[in-house]
Amino acid sequence: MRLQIKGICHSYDQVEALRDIDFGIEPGEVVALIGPSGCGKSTLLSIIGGLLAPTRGEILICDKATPEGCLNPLTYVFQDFALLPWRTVAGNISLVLEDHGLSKADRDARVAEVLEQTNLWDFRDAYPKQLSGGMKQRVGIARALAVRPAALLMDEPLSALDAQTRILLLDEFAALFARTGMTAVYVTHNLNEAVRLANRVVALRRRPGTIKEIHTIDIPIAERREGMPELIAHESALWNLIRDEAIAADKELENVA
Amino acid sequence: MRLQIKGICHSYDQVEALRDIDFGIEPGEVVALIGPSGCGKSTLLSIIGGLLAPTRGEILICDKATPEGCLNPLTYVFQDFALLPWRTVAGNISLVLEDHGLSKADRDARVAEVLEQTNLWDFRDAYPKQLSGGMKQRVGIARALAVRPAALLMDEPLSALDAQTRILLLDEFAALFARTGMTAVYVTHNLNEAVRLANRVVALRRRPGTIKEIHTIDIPIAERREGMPELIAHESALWNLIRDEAIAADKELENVA
Amino acid sequence: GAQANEKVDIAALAFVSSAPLFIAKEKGYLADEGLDAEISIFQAAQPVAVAIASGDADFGVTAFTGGFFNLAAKGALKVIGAQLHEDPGYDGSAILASNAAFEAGLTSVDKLPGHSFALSQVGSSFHYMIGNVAEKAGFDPESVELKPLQSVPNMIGALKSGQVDSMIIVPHIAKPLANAGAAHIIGWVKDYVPYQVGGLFTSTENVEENREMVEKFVRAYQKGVADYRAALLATDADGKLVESDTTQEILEIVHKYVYANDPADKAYPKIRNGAMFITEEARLDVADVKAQVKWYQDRGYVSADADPAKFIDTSFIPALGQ
Amino acid sequence: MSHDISEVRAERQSAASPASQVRFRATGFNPKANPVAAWGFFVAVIALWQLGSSTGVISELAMPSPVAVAKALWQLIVTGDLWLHLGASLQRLVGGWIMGTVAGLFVGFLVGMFSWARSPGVAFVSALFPIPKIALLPLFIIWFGIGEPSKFATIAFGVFFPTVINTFGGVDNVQRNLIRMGQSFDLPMWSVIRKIILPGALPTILSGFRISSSIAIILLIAAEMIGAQYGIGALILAAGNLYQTDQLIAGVVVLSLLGLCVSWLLGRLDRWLLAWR
Amino acid sequence: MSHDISEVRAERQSAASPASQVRFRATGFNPKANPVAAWGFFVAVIALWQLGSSTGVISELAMPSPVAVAKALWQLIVTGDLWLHLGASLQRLVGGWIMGTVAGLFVGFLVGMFSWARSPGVAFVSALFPIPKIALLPLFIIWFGIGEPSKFATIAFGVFFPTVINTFGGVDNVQRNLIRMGQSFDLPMWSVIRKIILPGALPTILSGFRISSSIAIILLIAAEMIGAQYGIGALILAAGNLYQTDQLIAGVVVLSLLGLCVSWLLGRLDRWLLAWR
Ligand SMILES: Nc1ncnc2c1ncn2[C@@H]1O[C@H](COP(=O)(O)OP(=O)(O)OP(=O)(O)O)[C@@H](O)[C@H]1O
Ligand SMILES: Nc1ncnc2c1ncn2[C@@H]1O[C@H](COP(=O)(O)OP(=O)(O)OP(=O)(O)O)[C@@H](O)[C@H]1O
Ligand SMILES: [Mg+2]
Ligand SMILES: [Mg+2]
Repeated sequence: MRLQIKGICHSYDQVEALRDIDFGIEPGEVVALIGPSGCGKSTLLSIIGGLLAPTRGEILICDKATPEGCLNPLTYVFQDFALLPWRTVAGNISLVLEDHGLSKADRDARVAEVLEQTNLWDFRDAYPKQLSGGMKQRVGIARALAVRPAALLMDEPLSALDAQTRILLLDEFAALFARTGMTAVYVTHNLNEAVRLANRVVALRRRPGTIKEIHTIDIPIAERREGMPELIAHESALWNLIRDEAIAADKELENVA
Repeated sequence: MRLQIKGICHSYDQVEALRDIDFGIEPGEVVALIGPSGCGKSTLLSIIGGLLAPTRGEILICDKATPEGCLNPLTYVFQDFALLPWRTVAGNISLVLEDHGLSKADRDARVAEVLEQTNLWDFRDAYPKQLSGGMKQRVGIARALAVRPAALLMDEPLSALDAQTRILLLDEFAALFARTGMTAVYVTHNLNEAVRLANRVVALRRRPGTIKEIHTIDIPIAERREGMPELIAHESALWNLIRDEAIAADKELENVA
Repeated sequence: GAQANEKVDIAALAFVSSAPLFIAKEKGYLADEGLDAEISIFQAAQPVAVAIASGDADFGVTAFTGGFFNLAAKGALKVIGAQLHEDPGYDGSAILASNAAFEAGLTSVDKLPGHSFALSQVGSSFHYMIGNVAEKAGFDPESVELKPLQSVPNMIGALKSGQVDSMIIVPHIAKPLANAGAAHIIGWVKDYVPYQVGGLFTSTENVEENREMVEKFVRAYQKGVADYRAALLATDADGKLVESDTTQEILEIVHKYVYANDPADKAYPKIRNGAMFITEEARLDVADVKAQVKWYQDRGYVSADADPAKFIDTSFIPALGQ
Repeated sequence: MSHDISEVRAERQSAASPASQVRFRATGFNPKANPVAAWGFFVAVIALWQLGSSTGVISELAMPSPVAVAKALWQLIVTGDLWLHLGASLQRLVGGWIMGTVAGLFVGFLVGMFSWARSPGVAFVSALFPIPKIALLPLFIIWFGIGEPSKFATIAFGVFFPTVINTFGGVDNVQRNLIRMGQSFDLPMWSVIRKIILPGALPTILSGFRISSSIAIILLIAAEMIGAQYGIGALILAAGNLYQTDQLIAGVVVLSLLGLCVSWLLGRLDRWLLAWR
Repeated sequence: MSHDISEVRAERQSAASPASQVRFRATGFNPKANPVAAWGFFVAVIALWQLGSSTGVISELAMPSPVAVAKALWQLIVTGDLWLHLGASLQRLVGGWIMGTVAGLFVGFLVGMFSWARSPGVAFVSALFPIPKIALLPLFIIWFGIGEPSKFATIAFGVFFPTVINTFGGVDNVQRNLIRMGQSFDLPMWSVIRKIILPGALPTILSGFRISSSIAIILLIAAEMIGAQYGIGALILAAGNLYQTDQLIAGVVVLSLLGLCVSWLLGRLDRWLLAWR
């Protein structure tokens, strides 16, 4: 699936959040969205996913090829996991398969498949409250994979986790993207994550959010390693790109009451 | 102030959280506590700060020298900032000065001093809800500094912040420790923070928490830089130290209901 | 009087049944006795008794109810005289049937079994009256379905709209209802006498510690009763009510307290209709009061240890028939 | 298995428009407040009601017409009776509410802060809260007489229990980390109470005031059942007894408006005391 | 300035013990539940009350002794009257509660989910909620007669409004991100309602049941004011009227126990339906 973001503008009541965002996402590409707090990353991702209607502009699906059995081409992975606390792990996954006319057996097979992929089989009957943060996010990933998406839209999927779990899951994400060649848009604050996972990094400017630069990282994802000097160089480059705006964003009163 | 942690054991109702923790903290030293989730880092810090009574063992203050005007030798900095939402920035700071017999003028002078130090003077009349996360934590630091502590006890002070703000504040902490020669115990999940700030890193083992290793980093804090190869080496060493237990902790059901 | 202008508080309802009190006050009988009387008008009967039991007032008159006897049994009250009494010679409370029930055959008192009956509360005087009527008319009181409706207006509303079949009510309500065709009178309580409707009472403390004051009060009250009887109960040779020379004067006095919001031409007939019989000298029908207490006790509405002899004091006014 | 999946997919693709724009799917489930609709609804209900009354669909006995109610209300205003009733009721409301609230706050803070008061207090409140106050009226008459004290007591009792519950709920809700913060700086206990617990519990306590003031208004009727000559509750009771339904509804409208006023006042208080939120 | 600070410091140091151990300072502010204390408190109160009655400090007029209340209760049990009263009341409670709850849930969900229902619904509820149900009894008699319907109606009206409030509060409380999650996977609207909103609102709705069931019990008295021969409310009213304070308190105790039973039942329901929490 090839996505084209065309002239997206978005304003909340008084705040102009995004202005004239234009770029394309190639099939199999991982695009990271970075930028200071409040620059409109989440807004843009919601628009791409059809969860927010943009004030102007459109998201076009140019190449409609989707994987076989795809139930939901653009699939969101939420930062706060968004698991139903009253359903088990398996129940949370099968939820998104239930209204698509699949037979019970088909659903169960898909659930089993993604549980195996994410190493969650032993926890299929656990409730969300019984899981650690990292496991909850793995359930979120499993649920997303169960619909065989054409593209994953991930809004800071690791930021609710502690540092150690984050490192562990980051490795799993890198492996997943390398293995499946999944198309993905990945919003993050963490430049380290961006340089580990993305083929291209879109850096946004603050309010109204506009594209400051699109930074390409041409090392195959599978070959990237923690602490690789090239990656550290990319990370510093990105940091320099957004540093001043990040400092300004931090200084800013969030609510001038 | 020199602290001696002597044979600390602690059990919650059924969980044995800490067993036989012994180590000393030298004046002017920054000690980082790391370890997998649930290994008892917060428990140990609360015991050091006198906020939790240990089941066994004691915390001794061996060298009682405290800075001039010290109102609270062991001062806590909370992960979630613990600011009173109904007081302004200045009010939050003066809160901890109010019951020590200081005159209004003295209090105001101290508040002004720490507001200057933390670059918060312009926000002295703002309420916490009007501040960004990084600024809130700076207020927490300012409040702690206002009592002229002998040692700062910090429980993951940066983990509630986003990645970019964290990098910014980490720099400020490093500068603060380098400048004041403050004694500090710093709990973190983030090995990067540990190697940037600590003179020694105490790595704990999981349940019951015991000391796995005490790792010394002999580069002066003022000279450390993001991405320094030596620091990256220290970070990998620490990661190898706790990796397996971190994976196990993440896998574990937190509540076997 | 020995002590001039002793203060007494009187609790009364704005009903014709309290008329002797109003007369005693307005005609100066109380003042003549050296009593400086203040009348407080209450909205309901129950609090009158409570006010005397708790010492908030000195004298009161209300109807006898189960609640009254229970309160009296606790020792704080003494009944010292009579209020209304049902007498065969005078119209008292009437037994009404709703139009619907009347048309369906409830035309006389002995047909009440199987019908519903409105009353204000369990243990109220209405409850006693239907029980008494049932006994004397020879049917089982249990065969009448009781509907407690809290207030007289609710009872009237329910009867008018046919939601209940029957009730017993004072004459000044019963007669207009029947005249307006809203209900049918199928009998009179006076046909099932004796029935001592209510009494004059004071606190035990007054009886024991201020006998003299009670005596003065009783004398004034009796004068009021005498005026009431002369003005409102005068009959001709056939036993028909007639006006006497004091009737207008007494109506004027009573109108100050009862139906005070109505013009005189509307209020006077209502007062006359409501003027039930009071015994001479306000003598209490002690035998009937004892019978009432027993009736309530038999049904568990009044505690078994309530002893009428202990709360009736006939030393001020002799009992009826003595 | 893959057969029916591809069928599903084929359907979905054919359903998509050829322009192939990403479809907006986060519709609904976000009801918006709309004051105009609220007012419109009231106007519509009253208009319908009047229409029903005028055409005789709603009999005068069953429900007086809005015009009749308005007339009754107007009559109360011009004769000045309304102020008499309202004055008497307000005095009882304010007096009873203050008594109940002061006692409730005191007990609530004890229960919220001290182990010795906790379980007995909670048990006591949960046993006595559900007792209908009307049931106790006969006893109230004996305990407090038939004058104003029994009216104050009825309202105060009604207000006391929810205030206790809210106050200790509020104390419980004070973030423990704030209390720990105070203690970590060695603040004396009295300072922790005054500077942290009290302001921290304030939002819950204030929202409890909304409940307790509604209860006080509801109990006005019960309070004025006994020996009240004036008062909105007495007015409603008398009107009900006389089946003057227009006056009755007029009285009810006054209570409703009173409730709105109180809630508006509490809103101001909220905004003033909780400006920091 | 530095002068008095060092004074303060000197004081603090001299105050510290020479052993110089870190002092535990996080004391108090963590009241613990203690069922024994609760029971003990009840026993103590009842014992004191009995003592007061026996010694005459509490006059029999003011308050019957616990023994008298127990006797009255026992009497009600052995004569079988209690079951008659309880049966009649339970029927009214259950019937009225179910009617009010069903209607309240329906309206509550509409108000919680749809903009067109939002403001009118909220305004309607907040205008009518504070109306005391006793005030409307005279009208209820006309609307519903003096039989069972008016009793059901009284309770149902009392239950309806808080149920609406809780239900839409519950719907509002469903985490928006869960709804968005459902929509992001293209779940049909009906599935979102059934699988996300309904279970998500359930905890609030169940806790609302606690309030509405208490209100239903409180309103039992009002409901049984009109034309009830049997029923706990009627029993209490009659006892009040007869100044049989022992029976009155016995009836109140029955209501209290009824409240406890209902709250226990709701606790079971909670644990069963909300096991996932
Ligand atoms: N629902 C809303 N109503 C009004 N303004 C909003 C809303 N959501 C976001 N905004 C504003 O729009 C701007 C962009 O918000 P957005 O959440 O997209 O930023 P972001 O880049 O995701 O920030 P962060 O890094 O903090 O997640 C911000 O200034 C924010 O305050
Ligand atoms: N109040 C408590 N009651 C019972 N058990 C507790 C309590 N607090 C902590 N524990 C348990 O004690 C152990 C140590 O907890 P602690 O919070 O000190 O760990 P930690 O190292 O700070 O973990 P984290 O990295 O997640 O913050 C854990 O197993 C935890 O479940
Ligand atoms: Mg965002
Ligand atoms: Mg911790």
